[in-house]
Amino acid sequence: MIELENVAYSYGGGELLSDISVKLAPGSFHFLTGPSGAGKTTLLKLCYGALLPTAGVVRIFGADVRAMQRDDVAHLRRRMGVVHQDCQFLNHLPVAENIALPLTASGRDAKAAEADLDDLMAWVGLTERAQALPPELSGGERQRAALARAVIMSPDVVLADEPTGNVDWDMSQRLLRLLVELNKMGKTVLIATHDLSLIRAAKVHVQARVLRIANRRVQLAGADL
Amino acid sequence: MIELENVAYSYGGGELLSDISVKLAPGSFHFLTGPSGAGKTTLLKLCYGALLPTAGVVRIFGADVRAMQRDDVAHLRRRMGVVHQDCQFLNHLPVAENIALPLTASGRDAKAAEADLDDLMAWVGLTERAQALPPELSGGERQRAALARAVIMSPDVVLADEPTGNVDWDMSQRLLRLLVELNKMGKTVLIATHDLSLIRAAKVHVQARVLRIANRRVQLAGADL
Amino acid sequence: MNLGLGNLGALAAGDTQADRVVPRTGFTAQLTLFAAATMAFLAVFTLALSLASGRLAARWGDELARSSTIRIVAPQDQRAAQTEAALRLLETTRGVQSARALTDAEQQALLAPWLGPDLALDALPVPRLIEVIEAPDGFDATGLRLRLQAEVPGAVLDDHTRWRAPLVQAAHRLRALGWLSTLLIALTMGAMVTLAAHAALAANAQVIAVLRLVGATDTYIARAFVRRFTLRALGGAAIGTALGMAAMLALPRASDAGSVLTGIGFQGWHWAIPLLVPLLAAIVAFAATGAAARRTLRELA
Amino acid sequence: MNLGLGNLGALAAGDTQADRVVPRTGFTAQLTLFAAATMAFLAVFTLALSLASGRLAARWGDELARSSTIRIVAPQDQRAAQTEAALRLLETTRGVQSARALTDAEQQALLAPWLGPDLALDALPVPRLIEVIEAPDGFDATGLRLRLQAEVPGAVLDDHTRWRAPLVQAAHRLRALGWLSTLLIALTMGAMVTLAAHAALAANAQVIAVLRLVGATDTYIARAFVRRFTLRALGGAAIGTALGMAAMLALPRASDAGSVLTGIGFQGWHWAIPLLVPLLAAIVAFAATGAAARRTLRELA
Ligand SMILES: Nc1ncnc2c1ncn2[C@@H]1O[C@H](COP(=O)(O)OP(=O)(O)OP(=O)(O)O)[C@@H](O)[C@H]1O
Ligand SMILES: Nc1ncnc2c1ncn2[C@@H]1O[C@H](COP(=O)(O)OP(=O)(O)OP(=O)(O)O)[C@@H](O)[C@H]1O
Ligand SMILES: [Mg+2]
Ligand SMILES: [Mg+2]
Repeated sequence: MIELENVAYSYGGGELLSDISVKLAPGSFHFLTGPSGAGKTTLLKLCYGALLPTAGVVRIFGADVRAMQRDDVAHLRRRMGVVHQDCQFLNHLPVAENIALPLTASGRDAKAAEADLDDLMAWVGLTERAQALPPELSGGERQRAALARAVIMSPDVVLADEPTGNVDWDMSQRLLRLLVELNKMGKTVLIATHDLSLIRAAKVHVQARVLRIANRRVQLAGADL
Repeated sequence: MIELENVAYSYGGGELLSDISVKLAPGSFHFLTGPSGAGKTTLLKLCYGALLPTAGVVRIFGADVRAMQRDDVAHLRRRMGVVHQDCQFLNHLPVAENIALPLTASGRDAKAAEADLDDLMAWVGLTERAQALPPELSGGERQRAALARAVIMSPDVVLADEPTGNVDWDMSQRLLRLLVELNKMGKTVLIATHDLSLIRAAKVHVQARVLRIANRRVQLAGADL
Repeated sequence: MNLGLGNLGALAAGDTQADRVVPRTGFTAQLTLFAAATMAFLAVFTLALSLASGRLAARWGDELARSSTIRIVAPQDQRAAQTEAALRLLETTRGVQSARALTDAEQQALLAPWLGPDLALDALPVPRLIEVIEAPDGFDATGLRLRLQAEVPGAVLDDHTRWRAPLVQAAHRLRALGWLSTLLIALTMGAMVTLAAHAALAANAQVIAVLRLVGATDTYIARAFVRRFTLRALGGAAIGTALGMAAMLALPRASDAGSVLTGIGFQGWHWAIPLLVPLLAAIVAFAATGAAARRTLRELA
Repeated sequence: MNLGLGNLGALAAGDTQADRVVPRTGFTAQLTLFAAATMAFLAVFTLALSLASGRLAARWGDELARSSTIRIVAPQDQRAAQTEAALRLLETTRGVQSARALTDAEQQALLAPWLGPDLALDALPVPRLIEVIEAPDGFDATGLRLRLQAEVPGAVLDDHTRWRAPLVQAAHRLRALGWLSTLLIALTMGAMVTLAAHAALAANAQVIAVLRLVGATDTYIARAFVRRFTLRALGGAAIGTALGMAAMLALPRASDAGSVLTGIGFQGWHWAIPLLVPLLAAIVAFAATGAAARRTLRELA
């Protein structure tokens, strides 16, 4: 699905990430962890083509990101669900339309998927807030909406950056279950989080691998969690 | 310091908060918890005069918020440090200037406080990022900057909304210590969070009271934590 | 909020700190500059048009509109007597300021284009011409004509007013149109600056929220925006005025014949008038942005 | 990105979904509408000015500039002979299309304003007038004058061209100025719409980021903005054109005397020309916003 080969990245100063090789196989479930500022968000952005590596090769669905046109990237994004750390919405459209946005943007009929949309909104507990505008949501509600938007197209890959940073424990378990379900349907999942208890809880449901960024490298974290 | 008397609040639909009476005494340390969407952020906004209660009375430093002019609110804010859940900065100014903003906005000489600023930046681990613009920060770095900005004026009251949602455990302990130090200097502190382990950890250092929002009311949470 | 006109001076003095807290807002800034420059450029032209047509109206009005001619067409022997009679009659006519018979030399000069300069007028039955200067209120041409008909059979009143009045009126109308346009341009500039300021303020809702959060007063926030926009309008209008005046100088100079059309331009101290344009633009921008800021800050409260 | 002019039609057809994803951006929208309306209003006036001065130049050019007069001032007995001689000379002059002596009746009509209608021209030493019509290239006035001096001593060439040419030239210059202004106004509108579009796009960086995140192509995003701005410019220009034409109709009608100044207006099918203004505005806005969108999207990549 997504392959990083000897990838390095720098925002202009020193290298933030060096010589990183990661392969997200189809149907795999990964956590990405590491201290604040280590580069979790940066690595995720490399994985969905929002940043181009300063060295090495990133392949998404087999295609080298550096060879892509902007419209190619747009088409790839339709097969990926991304949850940003700072959730971004169209503030002038109600939550329900924001969640359905991937459908409209790719020219599909949002009406046809209405049943799915309703189910999903119910699962993340936003049914009552469906017609609210994003600025009228609470922090946790926004995060749930972002996750719902990421999975509405049932994409091949879900990349989620701190999807549970602002929700309480019960809700974080619900959101995790949603991602586990998708994984069981064969989708690839990568979750960046600093919350080790979330990772521990997930291990009960799913065979997850934990990647840890430290000192500009990615290591496979062991049983020390 | 801050008193809520039989306060109710509604955003237009049904009542979100009803008949709430809370008193934040000078030098007290409070946590505010409750499920996502319960009204933690709303209650905080009532405490610093960003929202006016639909019923009841809110008094800040003894003054009824409903009788205040907008410039009175501005002057009160200078005695309060607030951390928003979605940290807001001036994106065109470097982090250091953003943290010093309460000084400049109240007409004080930011130069005089430079030593304090440097200490504070070091404590929250932002010394190296001092000249970066806010959009160039990681999620956790932004949260730390927001907390630093809230305490730079060493305000009488600190109100922090999920100040540790995006940072790892070690960093959250550092941030907590900062607030505990302020409390020991006699400042009033209120932290809204869904993270119960943070509350448990705090109890080691400080006599904290835990308020819990459930069913539109605020209860004092007991030993069940 | 204390944003009276008296603060315009304090504004110019500046506050670098307050300046920094408002982002440059690139394109809105350029739009304001550009709109101010365009409007100032136009204002310079309409001002010039107004002043020029004012001059034209004054000239025509003074020199031409108030003079008429009476032609005494009579046999050679009766000409002198009839001329005398007409002049006496004119002396008692209300609205006639003065009247005099043209000399032979003057008449010769008038007729030269048609008859050549070598005519001996004495020998010809050429009519005698009387120049009549009206009093400011003018006289009753019909009444005069009737009286002349009765008392001086050979007199024909040739009333220039009939010819000139519409021209003078047109020049007056043109001047009024010019002033109206100048006013419209000022209003347009005000509207554009207001809209641009509103757009900038709306786009900076987050900046305003942050500043409020850290305890900045509305006066502080408003002043930062107002200062930015006033200076921009001043700068843009100065550029536009300079360009407008340069274009005015570059226009082909008024030849005598074409002065009606190409005489648009400033003369003498009138060149100082367009220099007021940037100042007025700054005042308009100051007032407009102040209102916009107050409104936006109230709405975002 | 596929945003050629051919898409202008597809654009009008619309896509309600794509429309919704771009926020209304209140003040920038109003600014665009307002700028387009103002510019269209001005365009209508300068168009009218250009057309009117074109008409004026044509009229003066055709009727007056190409005619001259020759005056034969000679003793009564030589007049006929000299007139004959002058006419023969003119027949062989390059650049003279035709020449003829005026009849007594015509001369009487010309002189009537000065001498009264009762003159017996035969009895007077009044010069004979010859009307000369120039060929399009005109003739060499100095050369003709020299030849006349040599062969027809009593002939005086009165060259109207000297009088009329500057007027015609001025009218031509005015027309050129009018067209230049129309062009400048179009450019100004383009610049304003571009800046407004840039401002809107910059203010909507987050909207663009969100749309990209969910897999919208740049064409889709650009089209939403371009459509919005093109329709706004079209609407604004239509309003401005309507107001401009209404104002034109409300202007005092051209009296004959003042037609130089107040004859600004449309005549006949020329009324259709200002209707092109909104269309042109839409095309300008379409091109300007397209360029702005492409640039912003590239920068935000
Ligand atoms: N656009 C940028 N320009 C310059 N530096 C950047 C930019 N974005 C991020 N950085 C820096 O790169 C480092 C890694 O950022 P990143 O967002 O990847 O961290 P993270 O692991 O996601 O941290 P967190 O857990 O706090 O979200 C940080 O120090 C950050 O300041
Ligand atoms: N401006 C608003 N208009 C309408 N409803 C709002 C507005 N702001 C918040 N709400 C609603 O009020 C409820 C409480 O919001 P609040 O932000 O106080 O919750 P919270 O306890 O902070 O939740 P979280 O832990 O998710 O941040 C939510 O359901 C939210 O959707
Ligand atoms: Mg991050
Ligand atoms: Mg909240």
